[in-house]
Amino acid sequence: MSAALNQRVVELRFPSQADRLCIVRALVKRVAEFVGCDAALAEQLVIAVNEACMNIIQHAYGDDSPGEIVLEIFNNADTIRFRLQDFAAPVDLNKIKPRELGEVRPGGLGTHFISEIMDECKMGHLEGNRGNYLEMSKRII
Amino acid sequence: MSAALNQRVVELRFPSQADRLCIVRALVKRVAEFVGCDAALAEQLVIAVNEACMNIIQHAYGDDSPGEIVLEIFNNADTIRFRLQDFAAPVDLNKIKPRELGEVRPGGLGTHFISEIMDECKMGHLEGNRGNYLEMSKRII
Amino acid sequence: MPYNQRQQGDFTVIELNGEVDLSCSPDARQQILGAIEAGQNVLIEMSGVTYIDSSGIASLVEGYQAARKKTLEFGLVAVSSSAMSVLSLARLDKVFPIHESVEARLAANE
Amino acid sequence: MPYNQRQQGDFTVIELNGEVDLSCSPDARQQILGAIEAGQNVLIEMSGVTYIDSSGIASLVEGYQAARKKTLEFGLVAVSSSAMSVLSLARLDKVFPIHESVEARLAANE
Ligand SMILES: Nc1ncnc2c1ncn2[C@@H]1O[C@H](COP(=O)(O)OP(=O)(O)O)[C@@H](O)[C@H]1O
Ligand SMILES: Nc1ncnc2c1ncn2[C@@H]1O[C@H](COP(=O)(O)OP(=O)(O)O)[C@@H](O)[C@H]1O
Repeated sequence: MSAALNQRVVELRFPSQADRLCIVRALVKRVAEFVGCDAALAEQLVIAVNEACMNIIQHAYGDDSPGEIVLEIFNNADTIRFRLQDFAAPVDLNKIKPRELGEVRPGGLGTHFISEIMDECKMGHLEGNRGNYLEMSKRII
Repeated sequence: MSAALNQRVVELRFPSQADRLCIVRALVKRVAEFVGCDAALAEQLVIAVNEACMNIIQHAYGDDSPGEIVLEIFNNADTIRFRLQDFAAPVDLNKIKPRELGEVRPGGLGTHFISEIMDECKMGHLEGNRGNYLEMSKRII
Repeated sequence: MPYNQRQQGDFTVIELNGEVDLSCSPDARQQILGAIEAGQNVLIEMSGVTYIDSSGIASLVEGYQAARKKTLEFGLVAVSSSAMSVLSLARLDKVFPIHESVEARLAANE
Repeated sequence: MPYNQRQQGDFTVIELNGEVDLSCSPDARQQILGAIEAGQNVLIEMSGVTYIDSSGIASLVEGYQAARKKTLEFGLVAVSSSAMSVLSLARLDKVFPIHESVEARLAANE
Protein backbone atom coordinates (compact mmCIF):
# COMPACT_ATOMS: atom_id res chain seq x y z
CA MET A 1 0.00 0.00 0.00
CA SER A 2 1.35 3.40 -0.88
CA ALA A 3 1.55 5.78 2.05
CA ALA A 4 1.43 8.79 -0.28
CA LEU A 5 -0.16 11.84 1.25
CA ASN A 6 -3.81 11.91 0.34
CA GLN A 7 -3.84 9.90 -2.84
CA ARG A 8 -7.17 9.70 -4.60
CA VAL A 9 -8.15 6.05 -4.80
CA VAL A 10 -11.14 6.39 -7.15
CA GLU A 11 -13.98 8.69 -8.12
CA LEU A 12 -17.55 7.56 -8.79
CA ARG A 13 -20.22 9.63 -10.56
CA PHE A 14 -23.88 8.64 -10.50
CA PRO A 15 -27.32 10.22 -10.83
CA SER A 16 -29.27 11.17 -7.70
CA GLN A 17 -31.41 8.02 -7.82
CA ALA A 18 -32.08 5.69 -4.92
CA ASP A 19 -31.54 2.62 -7.08
CA ARG A 20 -27.84 3.49 -7.47
CA LEU A 21 -27.15 3.34 -3.73
CA CYS A 22 -26.50 -0.40 -3.82
CA ILE A 23 -23.68 0.20 -6.29
CA VAL A 24 -22.22 2.99 -4.16
CA ARG A 25 -22.24 0.70 -1.14
CA ALA A 26 -20.46 -2.11 -2.99
CA LEU A 27 -17.78 0.33 -4.15
CA VAL A 28 -17.25 1.88 -0.71
CA LYS A 29 -16.96 -1.56 0.87
CA ARG A 30 -14.32 -2.67 -1.64
CA VAL A 31 -12.33 0.55 -1.37
CA ALA A 32 -12.46 0.45 2.43
CA GLU A 33 -11.00 -3.06 2.37
CA PHE A 34 -8.47 -1.92 -0.22
CA VAL A 35 -7.11 0.81 2.05
CA GLY A 36 -6.87 -1.61 4.96
CA CYS A 37 -10.10 -1.27 6.95
CA ASP A 38 -11.34 -4.38 8.72
CA ALA A 39 -14.82 -5.73 7.90
CA ALA A 40 -16.52 -3.98 10.83
CA LEU A 41 -15.09 -0.57 9.96
CA ALA A 42 -15.88 -1.08 6.28
CA GLU A 43 -19.51 -1.77 7.23
CA GLN A 44 -19.66 1.46 9.25
CA LEU A 45 -18.16 3.52 6.43
CA VAL A 46 -20.70 2.04 4.03
CA ILE A 47 -23.49 3.19 6.35
CA ALA A 48 -22.15 6.74 6.65
CA VAL A 49 -21.54 7.26 2.93
CA ASN A 50 -24.90 5.69 2.05
CA GLU A 51 -26.71 8.10 4.40
CA ALA A 52 -24.81 11.08 3.04
CA CYS A 53 -25.80 10.09 -0.51
CA MET A 54 -29.43 9.59 0.57
CA ASN A 55 -29.47 13.10 1.99
CA ILE A 56 -28.22 14.54 -1.29
CA ILE A 57 -30.83 12.55 -3.21
CA GLN A 58 -33.71 13.48 -0.88
CA HIS A 59 -32.82 16.94 0.36
CA ALA A 60 -30.24 18.64 -1.86
CA TYR A 61 -31.79 17.56 -5.18
CA GLY A 62 -35.22 16.25 -4.17
CA ASP A 63 -37.51 14.41 -6.54
CA ASP A 64 -38.15 17.38 -8.80
CA SER A 65 -34.63 18.34 -9.76
CA PRO A 66 -32.39 15.30 -9.97
CA GLY A 67 -28.72 15.70 -10.83
CA GLU A 68 -25.29 14.18 -10.60
CA ILE A 69 -23.43 13.10 -7.46
CA VAL A 70 -19.63 12.81 -7.34
CA LEU A 71 -17.99 10.62 -4.74
CA GLU A 72 -14.22 10.80 -4.39
CA ILE A 73 -12.34 8.53 -2.00
CA PHE A 74 -8.87 9.44 -0.77
CA ASN A 75 -6.51 7.78 1.65
CA ASN A 76 -3.18 8.30 3.28
CA ALA A 77 -1.26 6.11 5.69
CA ASP A 78 -3.81 6.30 8.49
CA THR A 79 -6.99 7.94 7.20
CA ILE A 80 -9.72 7.37 4.63
CA ARG A 81 -11.51 10.46 3.37
CA PHE A 82 -14.71 10.78 1.34
CA ARG A 83 -15.69 13.88 -0.61
CA LEU A 84 -19.23 14.12 -1.97
CA GLN A 85 -20.30 16.84 -4.37
CA ASP A 86 -23.70 17.75 -5.72
CA PHE A 87 -24.71 20.48 -8.14
CA ALA A 88 -28.00 21.39 -6.50
CA ALA A 89 -28.97 24.79 -5.12
CA PRO A 90 -26.77 25.74 -2.16
CA VAL A 91 -28.30 24.22 0.98
CA ASP A 92 -28.92 26.13 4.20
CA LEU A 93 -26.18 24.64 6.34
CA ASN A 94 -28.01 25.55 9.55
CA LYS A 95 -30.88 23.24 8.68
CA ILE A 96 -28.68 20.18 8.77
CA LYS A 97 -28.96 18.67 12.17
CA PRO A 98 -29.87 15.27 13.61
CA ARG A 99 -33.01 14.83 15.70
CA GLU A 100 -32.83 14.47 19.46
CA LEU A 101 -32.24 10.77 19.98
CA GLY A 102 -34.55 10.77 23.01
CA GLU A 103 -37.47 11.30 20.65
CA VAL A 104 -38.71 8.21 18.85
CA ARG A 105 -39.79 9.45 15.45
CA PRO A 106 -39.20 8.13 11.96
CA GLY A 107 -36.73 10.67 10.47
CA GLY A 108 -33.57 12.49 11.40
CA LEU A 109 -31.26 9.51 11.73
CA GLY A 110 -28.92 9.98 8.77
CA THR A 111 -26.87 12.89 10.07
CA HIS A 112 -26.67 11.18 13.46
CA PHE A 113 -25.25 8.02 11.86
CA ILE A 114 -22.71 10.06 9.94
CA SER A 115 -21.41 12.02 12.92
CA GLU A 116 -21.41 8.90 15.08
CA ILE A 117 -19.28 6.99 12.56
CA MET A 118 -16.92 9.60 11.14
CA ASP A 119 -14.11 11.44 12.95
CA GLU A 120 -14.54 14.65 10.99
CA CYS A 121 -17.24 16.13 8.78
CA LYS A 122 -17.15 19.36 6.87
CA MET A 123 -19.89 20.69 4.65
CA GLY A 124 -19.98 23.73 2.44
CA HIS A 125 -20.93 25.33 -0.84
CA LEU A 126 -18.95 24.84 -4.02
CA GLU A 127 -17.31 27.90 -5.50
CA GLY A 128 -19.68 30.14 -7.44
CA ASN A 129 -22.65 28.49 -5.70
CA ARG A 130 -22.46 25.62 -8.15
CA GLY A 131 -23.53 23.13 -5.51
CA ASN A 132 -22.48 21.61 -2.21
CA TYR A 133 -19.77 19.39 -0.81
CA LEU A 134 -19.46 17.14 2.20
CA GLU A 135 -16.09 15.85 3.36
CA MET A 136 -15.90 13.06 5.89
CA SER A 137 -12.82 11.36 7.22
CA LYS A 138 -12.08 8.43 9.48
CA ARG A 139 -8.87 7.06 10.97
CA ILE A 140 -8.34 3.51 9.80
CA ILE A 141 -5.70 2.49 12.36
CA MET B 1 -35.51 -1.40 -13.82
CA SER B 2 -35.84 1.56 -16.11
CA ALA B 3 -35.87 0.64 -19.79
CA ALA B 4 -34.70 4.14 -20.74
CA LEU B 5 -32.64 4.24 -23.88
CA ASN B 6 -29.02 4.07 -22.97
CA GLN B 7 -29.06 5.45 -19.48
CA ARG B 8 -25.68 5.89 -17.86
CA VAL B 9 -25.63 3.76 -14.73
CA VAL B 10 -22.37 5.07 -13.22
CA GLU B 11 -18.95 6.43 -14.12
CA LEU B 12 -15.71 5.45 -12.38
CA ARG B 13 -12.42 7.34 -12.62
CA PHE B 14 -9.16 5.84 -11.42
CA PRO B 15 -5.42 6.13 -12.04
CA SER B 16 -3.71 3.69 -14.42
CA GLN B 17 -2.41 1.52 -11.60
CA ALA B 18 -2.70 -2.25 -11.39
CA ASP B 19 -3.71 -2.12 -7.73
CA ARG B 20 -7.01 -0.41 -8.65
CA LEU B 21 -8.17 -3.28 -10.86
CA CYS B 22 -9.71 -5.15 -7.92
CA ILE B 23 -11.95 -2.15 -7.27
CA VAL B 24 -12.94 -1.92 -10.93
CA ARG B 25 -13.88 -5.61 -10.92
CA ALA B 26 -16.05 -5.25 -7.81
CA LEU B 27 -17.86 -2.33 -9.40
CA VAL B 28 -18.43 -4.05 -12.74
CA LYS B 29 -19.76 -7.15 -11.00
CA ARG B 30 -22.24 -5.13 -8.94
CA VAL B 31 -23.40 -3.06 -11.90
CA ALA B 32 -23.78 -6.16 -14.08
CA GLU B 33 -26.03 -7.71 -11.45
CA PHE B 34 -27.86 -4.39 -11.11
CA VAL B 35 -28.78 -4.34 -14.82
CA GLY B 36 -29.97 -7.93 -14.65
CA CYS B 37 -27.03 -10.11 -15.71
CA ASP B 38 -26.83 -13.55 -14.14
CA ALA B 39 -23.72 -14.51 -12.16
CA ALA B 40 -22.03 -16.27 -15.09
CA LEU B 41 -22.45 -13.33 -17.44
CA ALA B 42 -21.35 -10.89 -14.74
CA GLU B 43 -18.16 -12.93 -14.33
CA GLN B 44 -17.49 -12.76 -18.07
CA LEU B 45 -18.07 -9.01 -18.20
CA VAL B 46 -15.68 -8.56 -15.27
CA ILE B 47 -13.02 -10.45 -17.23
CA ALA B 48 -13.46 -8.37 -20.38
CA VAL B 49 -13.45 -4.98 -18.65
CA ASN B 50 -10.49 -5.99 -16.48
CA GLU B 51 -8.46 -6.96 -19.56
CA ALA B 52 -9.36 -3.74 -21.35
CA CYS B 53 -8.21 -1.72 -18.31
CA MET B 54 -4.99 -3.76 -18.11
CA ASN B 55 -4.27 -2.93 -21.73
CA ILE B 56 -4.69 0.78 -21.06
CA ILE B 57 -2.42 0.53 -18.01
CA GLN B 58 0.26 -1.50 -19.79
CA HIS B 59 0.11 -0.33 -23.38
CA ALA B 60 -1.67 3.02 -23.72
CA TYR B 61 -0.03 4.65 -20.69
CA GLY B 62 2.80 2.26 -19.83
CA ASP B 63 4.85 2.55 -16.66
CA ASP B 64 6.49 5.83 -17.61
CA SER B 65 3.46 8.01 -18.22
CA PRO B 66 0.60 7.04 -15.96
CA GLY B 67 -2.72 8.85 -16.22
CA GLU B 68 -6.42 8.67 -15.59
CA ILE B 69 -8.87 6.04 -16.83
CA VAL B 70 -12.59 6.72 -17.15
CA LEU B 71 -15.06 3.84 -17.17
CA GLU B 72 -18.68 4.60 -17.98
CA ILE B 73 -21.33 1.89 -17.84
CA PHE B 74 -24.60 2.30 -19.75
CA ASN B 75 -27.58 0.05 -20.17
CA ASN B 76 -30.85 -0.13 -21.97
CA ALA B 77 -33.56 -2.76 -21.91
CA ASP B 78 -31.42 -5.52 -23.40
CA THR B 79 -27.79 -4.38 -23.54
CA ILE B 80 -24.99 -3.34 -21.22
CA ARG B 81 -22.34 -1.05 -22.68
CA PHE B 82 -18.93 -0.08 -21.34
CA ARG B 83 -16.98 2.95 -22.50
CA LEU B 84 -13.36 3.30 -21.45
CA GLN B 85 -11.34 6.45 -22.03
CA ASP B 86 -7.69 7.19 -21.52
CA PHE B 87 -5.73 10.38 -22.11
CA ALA B 88 -2.56 8.76 -23.40
CA ALA B 89 -0.94 9.34 -26.80
CA PRO B 90 -3.20 8.09 -29.60
CA VAL B 91 -2.53 4.38 -30.08
CA ASP B 92 -1.86 2.74 -33.43
CA LEU B 93 -5.14 0.88 -33.88
CA ASN B 94 -3.57 -1.61 -36.28
CA LYS B 95 -1.29 -2.92 -33.58
CA ILE B 96 -4.16 -4.14 -31.49
CA LYS B 97 -4.68 -7.76 -32.29
CA PRO B 98 -4.85 -11.02 -30.36
CA ARG B 99 -2.20 -13.69 -30.82
CA GLU B 100 -2.92 -16.81 -32.82
CA LEU B 101 -4.47 -19.14 -30.30
CA GLY B 102 -2.63 -22.11 -31.82
CA GLU B 103 0.59 -20.67 -30.46
CA VAL B 104 1.23 -21.29 -26.79
CA ARG B 105 3.00 -18.16 -25.60
CA PRO B 106 2.56 -16.00 -22.56
CA GLY B 107 1.02 -12.80 -23.99
CA GLY B 108 -1.71 -11.74 -26.38
CA LEU B 109 -4.68 -13.12 -24.49
CA GLY B 110 -6.43 -9.94 -23.38
CA THR B 111 -7.85 -8.81 -26.72
CA HIS B 112 -8.90 -12.40 -27.41
CA PHE B 113 -10.83 -12.55 -24.12
CA ILE B 114 -12.52 -9.25 -24.91
CA SER B 115 -13.66 -10.20 -28.40
CA GLU B 116 -14.71 -13.65 -27.23
CA ILE B 117 -16.92 -12.20 -24.48
CA MET B 118 -18.34 -9.03 -26.00
CA ASP B 119 -20.83 -8.74 -28.86
CA GLU B 120 -19.37 -5.49 -30.19
CA CYS B 121 -16.13 -3.60 -29.70
CA LYS B 122 -15.17 -0.24 -31.12
CA MET B 123 -11.94 1.56 -30.52
CA GLY B 124 -10.83 5.00 -31.60
CA HIS B 125 -9.09 8.25 -30.79
CA LEU B 126 -10.73 10.97 -28.73
CA GLU B 127 -11.35 14.27 -30.47
CA GLY B 128 -8.28 16.45 -30.79
CA ASN B 129 -6.06 13.43 -30.16
CA ARG B 130 -6.62 13.83 -26.45
CA GLY B 131 -6.56 10.08 -25.93
CA ASN B 132 -8.36 6.87 -26.82
CA TYR B 133 -11.68 5.19 -26.23
CA LEU B 134 -12.91 1.62 -26.30
CA GLU B 135 -16.61 0.82 -26.39
CA MET B 136 -17.81 -2.69 -25.70
CA SER B 137 -21.35 -3.94 -25.54
CA LYS B 138 -23.08 -7.18 -24.66
CA ARG B 139 -26.68 -8.31 -24.87
CA ILE B 140 -27.93 -9.27 -21.45
CA ILE B 141 -31.05 -11.19 -22.46
CA MET C 1 -46.85 -7.70 -1.79
CA PRO C 2 -43.12 -7.11 -2.08
CA TYR C 3 -42.14 -9.12 1.03
CA ASN C 4 -43.30 -12.57 2.14
CA GLN C 5 -46.09 -12.35 4.67
CA ARG C 6 -47.75 -15.12 6.66
CA GLN C 7 -50.10 -15.63 9.59
CA GLN C 8 -48.55 -17.43 12.57
CA GLY C 9 -50.46 -17.70 15.85
CA ASP C 10 -51.89 -14.25 16.61
CA PHE C 11 -49.33 -12.52 14.45
CA THR C 12 -48.83 -11.36 10.91
CA VAL C 13 -45.18 -12.10 10.18
CA ILE C 14 -43.56 -9.93 7.49
CA GLU C 15 -40.21 -11.17 6.26
CA LEU C 16 -37.97 -8.32 5.23
CA ASN C 17 -34.91 -9.43 3.30
CA GLY C 18 -31.95 -8.29 1.26
CA GLU C 19 -30.93 -4.65 1.22
CA VAL C 20 -33.75 -2.59 2.74
CA ASP C 21 -32.73 0.83 1.46
CA LEU C 22 -34.32 3.97 0.08
CA SER C 23 -35.19 2.16 -3.15
CA CYS C 24 -37.51 -0.32 -1.40
CA SER C 25 -38.23 1.02 2.11
CA PRO C 26 -41.41 2.77 0.84
CA ASP C 27 -42.72 -0.70 -0.12
CA ALA C 28 -41.74 -2.12 3.27
CA ARG C 29 -43.41 0.83 5.00
CA GLN C 30 -46.65 0.38 3.08
CA GLN C 31 -46.81 -3.33 3.75
CA ILE C 32 -46.13 -2.88 7.47
CA LEU C 33 -48.65 -0.06 7.90
CA GLY C 34 -51.19 -2.03 5.83
CA ALA C 35 -51.04 -4.97 8.24
CA ILE C 36 -51.43 -2.68 11.25
CA GLU C 37 -54.25 -0.80 9.55
CA ALA C 38 -55.95 -4.19 9.18
CA GLY C 39 -55.77 -4.64 12.94
CA GLN C 40 -52.98 -7.23 12.99
CA ASN C 41 -50.28 -7.74 15.58
CA VAL C 42 -47.06 -7.65 13.56
CA LEU C 43 -43.68 -9.34 13.81
CA ILE C 44 -40.95 -8.31 11.38
CA GLU C 45 -38.68 -11.23 10.54
CA MET C 46 -35.23 -9.80 9.82
CA SER C 47 -32.81 -12.72 9.55
CA GLY C 48 -32.39 -12.15 5.81
CA VAL C 49 -31.72 -8.41 6.00
CA THR C 50 -28.21 -7.85 4.70
CA TYR C 51 -28.45 -4.06 4.92
CA ILE C 52 -30.92 -1.55 6.30
CA ASP C 53 -30.58 2.22 6.04
CA SER C 54 -32.20 5.03 8.01
CA SER C 55 -35.26 4.98 5.74
CA GLY C 56 -35.78 1.29 6.48
CA ILE C 57 -35.38 1.96 10.19
CA ALA C 58 -37.87 4.83 9.85
CA SER C 59 -40.44 2.39 8.41
CA LEU C 60 -40.03 0.22 11.49
CA VAL C 61 -40.44 3.22 13.79
CA GLU C 62 -43.62 4.19 11.95
CA GLY C 63 -44.96 0.67 12.30
CA TYR C 64 -44.12 0.67 16.00
CA GLN C 65 -45.92 3.98 16.54
CA ALA C 66 -48.98 3.04 14.47
CA ALA C 67 -49.30 -0.24 16.39
CA ARG C 68 -49.09 1.59 19.74
CA LYS C 69 -51.93 3.91 18.76
CA LYS C 70 -54.11 0.89 18.08
CA THR C 71 -52.79 -1.04 21.10
CA LEU C 72 -51.48 -3.71 18.77
CA GLU C 73 -48.20 -5.51 19.26
CA PHE C 74 -45.21 -4.74 17.03
CA GLY C 75 -41.89 -6.52 17.36
CA LEU C 76 -38.76 -7.57 15.52
CA VAL C 77 -37.55 -11.16 15.33
CA ALA C 78 -34.31 -12.88 14.36
CA VAL C 79 -32.56 -9.58 13.66
CA SER C 80 -29.44 -10.10 11.52
CA SER C 81 -26.18 -8.74 12.88
CA SER C 82 -25.90 -6.03 10.25
CA ALA C 83 -29.45 -4.82 10.97
CA MET C 84 -28.71 -4.96 14.69
CA SER C 85 -25.67 -2.74 14.34
CA VAL C 86 -27.82 -0.09 12.60
CA LEU C 87 -30.51 -0.37 15.31
CA SER C 88 -27.82 0.16 17.93
CA LEU C 89 -26.43 3.19 16.09
CA ALA C 90 -29.97 4.60 16.16
CA ARG C 91 -30.29 3.73 19.89
CA LEU C 92 -33.45 1.81 18.99
CA ASP C 93 -32.23 -1.59 20.11
CA LYS C 94 -33.79 -0.88 23.52
CA VAL C 95 -36.99 0.64 22.09
CA PHE C 96 -38.32 -2.16 19.89
CA PRO C 97 -39.36 -5.47 21.42
CA ILE C 98 -36.87 -7.90 19.86
CA HIS C 99 -37.38 -11.68 19.94
CA GLU C 100 -35.06 -14.48 18.96
CA SER C 101 -37.66 -16.10 16.76
CA VAL C 102 -41.38 -16.09 16.03
CA GLU C 103 -41.62 -19.31 18.05
CA ALA C 104 -39.91 -17.68 21.03
CA ARG C 105 -42.51 -14.88 21.00
CA LEU C 106 -45.39 -17.36 20.67
CA ALA C 107 -44.03 -19.53 23.49
CA ALA C 108 -44.02 -16.48 25.78
CA ASN C 109 -47.86 -16.48 25.58
CA GLU C 110 -48.29 -20.03 26.73
CA MET D 1 7.79 -15.86 -0.87
CA PRO D 2 4.39 -14.37 -1.64
CA TYR D 3 2.58 -17.70 -2.01
CA ASN D 4 2.70 -20.81 0.18
CA GLN D 5 5.13 -23.38 -1.17
CA ARG D 6 5.78 -26.90 0.07
CA GLN D 7 7.51 -30.10 -0.99
CA GLN D 8 5.22 -33.08 -1.55
CA GLY D 9 6.57 -36.32 -3.05
CA ASP D 10 8.67 -35.34 -6.08
CA PHE D 11 6.92 -32.00 -6.47
CA THR D 12 7.20 -28.45 -5.33
CA VAL D 13 3.60 -27.37 -4.75
CA ILE D 14 2.90 -23.64 -5.07
CA GLU D 15 -0.46 -22.51 -3.74
CA LEU D 16 -1.78 -19.55 -5.66
CA ASN D 17 -4.75 -17.90 -4.01
CA GLY D 18 -7.06 -14.91 -4.04
CA GLU D 19 -7.13 -12.59 -7.03
CA VAL D 20 -4.12 -13.32 -9.23
CA ASP D 21 -4.08 -10.17 -11.30
CA LEU D 22 -1.62 -7.69 -12.77
CA SER D 23 -0.82 -6.38 -9.29
CA CYS D 24 0.58 -9.72 -8.10
CA SER D 25 1.15 -11.92 -11.15
CA PRO D 26 4.79 -10.72 -11.41
CA ASP D 27 5.32 -12.24 -7.93
CA ALA D 28 3.61 -15.47 -8.96
CA ARG D 29 5.72 -15.59 -12.12
CA GLN D 30 8.97 -15.12 -10.23
CA GLN D 31 8.12 -17.77 -7.66
CA ILE D 32 7.10 -20.30 -10.33
CA LEU D 33 10.15 -19.68 -12.51
CA GLY D 34 12.37 -19.78 -9.41
CA ALA D 35 11.20 -23.28 -8.53
CA ILE D 36 11.76 -24.50 -12.09
CA GLU D 37 15.16 -22.79 -12.23
CA ALA D 38 15.99 -24.82 -9.10
CA GLY D 39 15.23 -28.01 -11.04
CA GLN D 40 11.91 -28.80 -9.35
CA ASN D 41 8.85 -30.47 -10.81
CA VAL D 42 6.05 -28.02 -10.07
CA LEU D 43 2.36 -28.32 -9.29
CA ILE D 44 0.30 -25.15 -8.99
CA GLU D 45 -2.49 -25.56 -6.44
CA MET D 46 -5.37 -23.33 -7.58
CA SER D 47 -8.37 -24.14 -5.38
CA GLY D 48 -8.17 -20.75 -3.65
CA VAL D 49 -7.89 -18.68 -6.82
CA THR D 50 -10.99 -16.46 -6.91
CA TYR D 51 -9.84 -14.57 -10.02
CA ILE D 52 -7.03 -14.88 -12.52
CA ASP D 53 -6.40 -12.48 -15.39
CA SER D 54 -4.40 -12.89 -18.60
CA SER D 55 -1.19 -11.87 -16.83
CA GLY D 56 -1.70 -14.64 -14.29
CA ILE D 57 -2.38 -17.10 -17.09
CA ALA D 58 0.75 -15.84 -18.85
CA SER D 59 2.81 -16.70 -15.75
CA LEU D 60 1.48 -20.25 -15.93
CA VAL D 61 2.32 -20.47 -19.63
CA GLU D 62 5.84 -19.28 -18.92
CA GLY D 63 6.23 -21.86 -16.18
CA TYR D 64 4.96 -24.58 -18.48
CA GLN D 65 7.41 -23.60 -21.21
CA ALA D 66 10.39 -23.24 -18.86
CA ALA D 67 9.65 -26.67 -17.37
CA ARG D 68 9.45 -28.24 -20.83
CA LYS D 69 12.86 -26.89 -21.74
CA LYS D 70 14.32 -28.57 -18.68
CA THR D 71 12.18 -31.71 -19.11
CA LEU D 72 10.59 -31.04 -15.76
CA GLU D 73 6.95 -31.62 -15.03
CA PHE D 74 4.55 -28.68 -14.68
CA GLY D 75 0.87 -29.10 -13.86
CA LEU D 76 -2.16 -27.47 -12.31
CA VAL D 77 -4.17 -29.03 -9.50
CA ALA D 78 -7.59 -28.41 -7.94
CA VAL D 79 -8.37 -25.59 -10.35
CA SER D 80 -11.22 -23.41 -9.04
CA SER D 81 -14.19 -22.92 -11.34
CA SER D 82 -13.45 -19.25 -11.97
CA ALA D 83 -9.84 -20.03 -12.91
CA MET D 84 -11.06 -22.87 -15.11
CA SER D 85 -13.38 -20.61 -17.04
CA VAL D 86 -10.46 -18.29 -17.83
CA LEU D 87 -8.28 -21.24 -18.90
CA SER D 88 -11.08 -22.37 -21.22
CA LEU D 89 -11.44 -18.87 -22.68
CA ALA D 90 -7.69 -19.03 -23.41
CA ARG D 91 -8.08 -22.55 -24.89
CA LEU D 92 -5.39 -23.68 -22.46
CA ASP D 93 -7.56 -26.15 -20.57
CA LYS D 94 -6.31 -28.84 -22.98
CA VAL D 95 -2.69 -27.65 -22.96
CA PHE D 96 -1.82 -27.79 -19.26
CA PRO D 97 -1.82 -31.12 -17.43
CA ILE D 98 -4.62 -30.63 -14.89
CA HIS D 99 -5.06 -32.91 -11.86
CA GLU D 100 -7.86 -33.13 -9.33
CA SER D 101 -5.45 -32.94 -6.40
CA VAL D 102 -1.78 -33.29 -5.55
CA GLU D 103 -2.61 -36.75 -4.17
CA ALA D 104 -4.23 -37.78 -7.44
CA ARG D 105 -1.06 -36.82 -9.31
CA LEU D 106 1.15 -38.68 -6.83
CA ALA D 107 -1.05 -41.78 -6.94
CA ALA D 108 -0.62 -41.90 -10.72
CA ASN D 109 3.10 -42.69 -10.15
CA GLU D 110 2.47 -45.71 -7.96
N1 LIG E 1 -27.34 17.08 1.81
C1 LIG E 1 -28.35 17.80 2.38
N2 LIG E 1 -28.92 18.82 1.71
C2 LIG E 1 -29.91 19.53 2.25
N3 LIG E 1 -30.44 19.28 3.47
C3 LIG E 1 -29.93 18.27 4.19
C4 LIG E 1 -28.86 17.48 3.68
N4 LIG E 1 -28.56 16.56 4.62
C5 LIG E 1 -29.39 16.77 5.66
N5 LIG E 1 -30.23 17.80 5.42
C6 LIG E 1 -31.25 18.35 6.35
O1 LIG E 1 -30.99 17.81 7.64
C7 LIG E 1 -32.14 17.09 8.14
C8 LIG E 1 -31.70 15.89 8.94
O2 LIG E 1 -31.14 14.92 8.07
P1 LIG E 1 -31.07 13.41 8.50
O3 LIG E 1 -30.55 13.33 9.90
O4 LIG E 1 -30.28 12.66 7.50
O5 LIG E 1 -32.57 12.87 8.56
P2 LIG E 1 -33.71 12.79 7.45
O6 LIG E 1 -33.02 12.74 6.13
O7 LIG E 1 -34.42 11.51 7.78
O8 LIG E 1 -34.57 13.99 7.64
C9 LIG E 1 -32.95 16.75 6.90
O9 LIG E 1 -34.31 16.61 7.17
C10 LIG E 1 -32.67 17.94 5.98
O10 LIG E 1 -33.51 19.01 6.28
N1 LIG F 1 -5.33 -0.05 -25.05
C1 LIG F 1 -4.26 -0.35 -25.81
N2 LIG F 1 -3.39 0.63 -26.16
C2 LIG F 1 -2.32 0.35 -26.92
N3 LIG F 1 -2.03 -0.88 -27.40
C3 LIG F 1 -2.86 -1.90 -27.08
C4 LIG F 1 -4.01 -1.69 -26.29
N4 LIG F 1 -4.65 -2.86 -26.16
C5 LIG F 1 -3.94 -3.77 -26.83
N5 LIG F 1 -2.83 -3.21 -27.41
C6 LIG F 1 -1.84 -3.89 -28.28
O1 LIG F 1 -2.38 -5.15 -28.66
C7 LIG F 1 -1.52 -6.23 -28.25
C8 LIG F 1 -2.35 -7.43 -27.84
O2 LIG F 1 -3.01 -7.15 -26.62
P1 LIG F 1 -3.51 -8.32 -25.68
O3 LIG F 1 -4.20 -9.33 -26.52
O4 LIG F 1 -4.32 -7.75 -24.60
O5 LIG F 1 -2.20 -9.04 -25.12
P2 LIG F 1 -0.99 -8.49 -24.23
O6 LIG F 1 -1.48 -7.30 -23.50
O7 LIG F 1 -0.67 -9.63 -23.35
O8 LIG F 1 0.12 -8.18 -25.21
C9 LIG F 1 -0.69 -5.64 -27.14
O9 LIG F 1 0.55 -6.29 -27.02
C10 LIG F 1 -0.54 -4.18 -27.56
O10 LIG F 1 0.50 -4.03 -28.51
